[in-house]
Amino acid sequence: MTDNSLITAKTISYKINENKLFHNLSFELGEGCALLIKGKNGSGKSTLLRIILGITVPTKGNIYKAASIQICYLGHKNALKSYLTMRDNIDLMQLKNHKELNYYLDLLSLKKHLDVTVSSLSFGQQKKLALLRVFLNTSKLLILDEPFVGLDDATHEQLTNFLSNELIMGKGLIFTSHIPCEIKADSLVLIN
Amino acid sequence: MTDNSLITAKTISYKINENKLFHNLSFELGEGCALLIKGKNGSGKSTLLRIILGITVPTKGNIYKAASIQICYLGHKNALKSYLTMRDNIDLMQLKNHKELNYYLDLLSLKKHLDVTVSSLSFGQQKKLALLRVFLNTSKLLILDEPFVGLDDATHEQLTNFLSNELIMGKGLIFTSHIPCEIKADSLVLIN
Amino acid sequence: MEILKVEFLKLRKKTRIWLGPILVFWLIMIAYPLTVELLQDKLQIGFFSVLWIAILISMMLATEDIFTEDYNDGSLEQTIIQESSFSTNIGLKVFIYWFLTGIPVSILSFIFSFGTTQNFGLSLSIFPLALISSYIFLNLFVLGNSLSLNKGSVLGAIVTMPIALPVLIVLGKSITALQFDINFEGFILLLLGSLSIIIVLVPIVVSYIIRAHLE
Amino acid sequence: MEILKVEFLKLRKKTRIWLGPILVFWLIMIAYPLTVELLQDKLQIGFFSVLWIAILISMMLATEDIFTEDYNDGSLEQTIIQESSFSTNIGLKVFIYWFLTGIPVSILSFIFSFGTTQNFGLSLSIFPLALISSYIFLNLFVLGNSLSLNKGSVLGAIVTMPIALPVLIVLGKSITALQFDINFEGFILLLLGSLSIIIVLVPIVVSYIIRAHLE
Amino acid sequence: MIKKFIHQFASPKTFLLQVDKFYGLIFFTSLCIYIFSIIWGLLFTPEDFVQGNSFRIMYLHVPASFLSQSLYIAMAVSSATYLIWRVKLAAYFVIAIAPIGAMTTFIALVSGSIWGIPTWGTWWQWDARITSTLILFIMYLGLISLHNSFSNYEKADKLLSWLVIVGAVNIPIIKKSVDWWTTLHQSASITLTNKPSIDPVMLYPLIGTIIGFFGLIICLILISSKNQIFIREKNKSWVKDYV
Ligand code: HEM
Ligand SMILES: Nc1ncnc2c1ncn2[C@@H]1O[C@H](COP(=O)(O)OP(=O)(O)OP(=O)(O)O)[C@@H](O)[C@H]1O
Ligand SMILES: Nc1ncnc2c1ncn2[C@@H]1O[C@H](COP(=O)(O)OP(=O)(O)OP(=O)(O)O)[C@@H](O)[C@H]1O
Ligand SMILES: [Mg+2]
Ligand SMILES: [Mg+2]
Repeated sequence: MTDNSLITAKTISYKINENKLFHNLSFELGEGCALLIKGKNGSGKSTLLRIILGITVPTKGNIYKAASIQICYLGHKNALKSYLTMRDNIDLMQLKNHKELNYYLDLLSLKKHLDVTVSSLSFGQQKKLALLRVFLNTSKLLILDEPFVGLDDATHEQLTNFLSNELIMGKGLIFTSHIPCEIKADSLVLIN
Repeated sequence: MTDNSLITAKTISYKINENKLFHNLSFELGEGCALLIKGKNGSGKSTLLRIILGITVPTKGNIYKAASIQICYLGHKNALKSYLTMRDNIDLMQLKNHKELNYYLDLLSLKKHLDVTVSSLSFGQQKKLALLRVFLNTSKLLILDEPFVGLDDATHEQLTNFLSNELIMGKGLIFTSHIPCEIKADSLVLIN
Repeated sequence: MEILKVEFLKLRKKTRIWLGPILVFWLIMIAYPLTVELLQDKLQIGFFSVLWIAILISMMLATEDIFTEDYNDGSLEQTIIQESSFSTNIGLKVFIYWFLTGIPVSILSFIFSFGTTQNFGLSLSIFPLALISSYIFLNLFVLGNSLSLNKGSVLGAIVTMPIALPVLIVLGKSITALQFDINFEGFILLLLGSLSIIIVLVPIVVSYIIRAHLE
Repeated sequence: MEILKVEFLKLRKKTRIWLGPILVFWLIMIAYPLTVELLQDKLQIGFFSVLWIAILISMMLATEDIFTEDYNDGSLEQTIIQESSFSTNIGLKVFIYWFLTGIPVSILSFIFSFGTTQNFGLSLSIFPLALISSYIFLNLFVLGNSLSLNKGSVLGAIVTMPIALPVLIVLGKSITALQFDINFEGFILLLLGSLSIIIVLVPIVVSYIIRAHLE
Repeated sequence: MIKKFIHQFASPKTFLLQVDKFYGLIFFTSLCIYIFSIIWGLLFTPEDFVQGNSFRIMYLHVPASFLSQSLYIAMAVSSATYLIWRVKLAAYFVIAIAPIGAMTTFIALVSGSIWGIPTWGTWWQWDARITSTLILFIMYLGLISLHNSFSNYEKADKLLSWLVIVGAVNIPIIKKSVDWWTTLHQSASITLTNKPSIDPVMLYPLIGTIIGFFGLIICLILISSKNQIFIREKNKSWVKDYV
């Protein structure tokens, strides 16, 4: 465990009903580093992320996190309230008073739809709204589960640029993606 | 309208709350042809597909379908019951007795998970299960809304091959995708 | 009849949908004597009122999710794009729900009536009343739920209640008719008549409403 | 106290969560006089029984979705990964639900009691009883719901019923106590005592149950 | 043919321009009639020898009760027009009327209750007309909450219209059953149905208040419909010009 390590995993294994998902995984993530977790569908990428987050408990092994580290997480599910408007969801995510909110609403061209209920938004618009959580994050570590799903090319590029920038600023990033992207990252391949 | 046309759209327009989504679109799809609908997030691709299906009524214009044509549709939502196992869902989709079921379950490596409830499956596995509807379809026309989302590379390729093959067999295909794919298709770009 | 098979499969797996309302009905009927300090013979005074309310509530709970789930997961769209008659499907679906909740609840109504009144003839007459009224309530709540589809059961309840209250009044009336033995058949016929209209109209109206929702 | 703001915002927008149960309570209380053929003065015989059942049912409806929605859309995960105490959050959430449904329902209980019995003193005593019992019921149903979270099972109802019935019995007894003016305070204290234990334990137990669900 | 005709004359644009011509006229006449009759009624009619002065609440109660049902019928007609001929203006009317209908029904209930305290000695009675007014009030609430829960206006309009029509079918049923329930009610000692014929001295101002109230409510509906047009068609160029 080096000094600027954000997160360290030591020989973690995970089994479901005696089926091994992965075995004796170890890795370390330092500031400014990105880790891309790869693997086939069902190989356990999302499960690994949830273990890192501390939601799921590994069958064996341990996760060490830097003291009082804040994590920004976006999973397969958007954590949006589909019956509320975009504006209310932003309020719920407590991003209403964020000073860069306006900038990103413009960038993602969401501004026009602020008063549309989330369930009426297009798939990609919902994803973009969920990504506001990432764009406006104040955490040291980002954990993103397939953040590029459903985004059009322009938004894809914006997200890539943003994440690359965050890395330069010394944040940590762990993510999965089946879509190729240009973020410079180590990869960890799960084989099952 | 030519003889082997499966579907013909004549100057269709669609407005929501007085906002134009698209205006005076016309196209025709013949047997063995594919149409890729492109556009930014929220440009109205899914809406157009739903208009073609007859779920949404266009503000103006008409859709003509070949007489008694069967359509196989897969939207952003998987139409799966998350509290049932994969086996029960296959039963619900009425594919249990399909003679090629076993072949595709193997191909998509779903067989091992037949008795897992859908909510425990990985994102990609759920999508693959939903795609069984497409792989085992008996319709003349396929309408797919971003079918490649969340699939790993192997599955992506299998789906591309399958669809190309269906085209050779004379079926029609209308689909959307933000992920590049190798299916030979005309494209229709929605600008808003 | 594909729909019958499909719905039965879903309901077999999701027992809460039909077992839940039956349990709640049971809970209310048990709660009634527990919360009043009355001698056995006075117990029947409020009994039928509680019975009708219990049937109403259990049917409300039974229909709560009848379309919401299919709407949210995209299954409704799949149903709609298949050519087969959508309104017939809805009618059959309501029937299945009635079969799995209305009939057990009616049998329980008979049992509880007999337990409370010790009057076999009276209790036996409760059975058809419960059967018919539960079917009517189911249809009404289905209508309410289709309107409020993904907006939650409560909206459905507000929308339905004005239609349900008259049925409750008739039910209350028929108990008096039963007890004084005047024109009870008239009430049964009235309810049956309403039911036969409702059974035909509700699925049609609901199919239009759902189509409008999906648009 | 972030949670208070967030929950209030959600509830302000999704009025049906709290307005619905209140309306259903109201409708049950309206349905009662409509289904009985009683003179005004006999109306009170079954009245309190219906009142307690109505409170029970409305609290049940209020909690129905208390965690399911957050579980399904992924918000629960977001809550859990923030360090702040999860069980306190749950306790506060239950409190807010009680504030928005329990209190109005208690006020309505007072009004309906007064309308029916025309007895101001009696109706005034109903108010604290309704307040306490609604809070107890809320907690019980929250426990039940956390158990059956996404399981589509009746587990929640079955688990909650055995605990809810004794509360109903105590409520029934306290009405008698009130009417004969014997030891009414004793019952209030008993209920308050149970409530104070439940208020502490339920959030802790529920937080463990939910964590286990998410794993 | 009919369709074309209706569409031409029921376009929001025509409506908006016509309303402004008649609006002021309707408003001032009804306001005058109302104020005149209410002053007449309140100050210049003799005390009722049974009810004392409390009967004067009638000048609020009776017009409100009367309108609560008329407005529902108006909504039902508009709804049918919308569903059959797809006249957008009709849909605007429906949602413009709903809250006003709820308001008048509420006024009827509250003023009736207040009136009941001195006359019946109770503020509530499970009387036929009262019960059905209460049910009507619930229906209005249902309509409003249904419409509020959609952000897509076209969808909301369509569903609302369906509900209004289903409700309209239901209104006579409610009336029938409720009437029937109370007529069989052994204790129906007080009803609104068998009124002693009213003294002409009170009747004329009453008719005046009804007409005046009616006119004022129509003005409210016009304003509220205009408002709907602004909300719905705010992107149309002629609306921008108008504003
Ligand atoms: C559709 C509903 C209603 C209509 C059409 C209606 C109509 C009327 C009319 C025309 C009168 C005047 C009769 C007269 O001058 O003798 C009246 C009297 C009265 N109404 Fe209503 N009313 C309605 C609902 C209500 C409600 C909901 C309440 C109470 C909550 C109420 C309470 C009263 C009272 C206390 C009187 C005076 C009773 C009396 O003179 O004996 N009314 N109503
Ligand atoms: N209760 C269970 N019983 C059996 N297997 C289970 C159970 N719950 C989860 N699994 C399996 O665990 C794996 C979970 O994988 P996970 O969601 O982490 O995959 P993933 O790598 O994120 O895949 P994707 O790329 O599709 O998102 C799946 O293979 C799933 O079938
Ligand atoms: N009620 C509404 N009010 C306002 N706008 C709405 C409403 N319902 C839908 N829309 C808009 O209509 C568009 C719907 O687009 P659609 O879902 O067809 O997009 P899409 O091209 O499929 O996008 P994606 O690539 O993200 O899937 C969105 O821009 C959405 O904001
Ligand atoms: Mg995953
Ligand atoms: Mg789309």
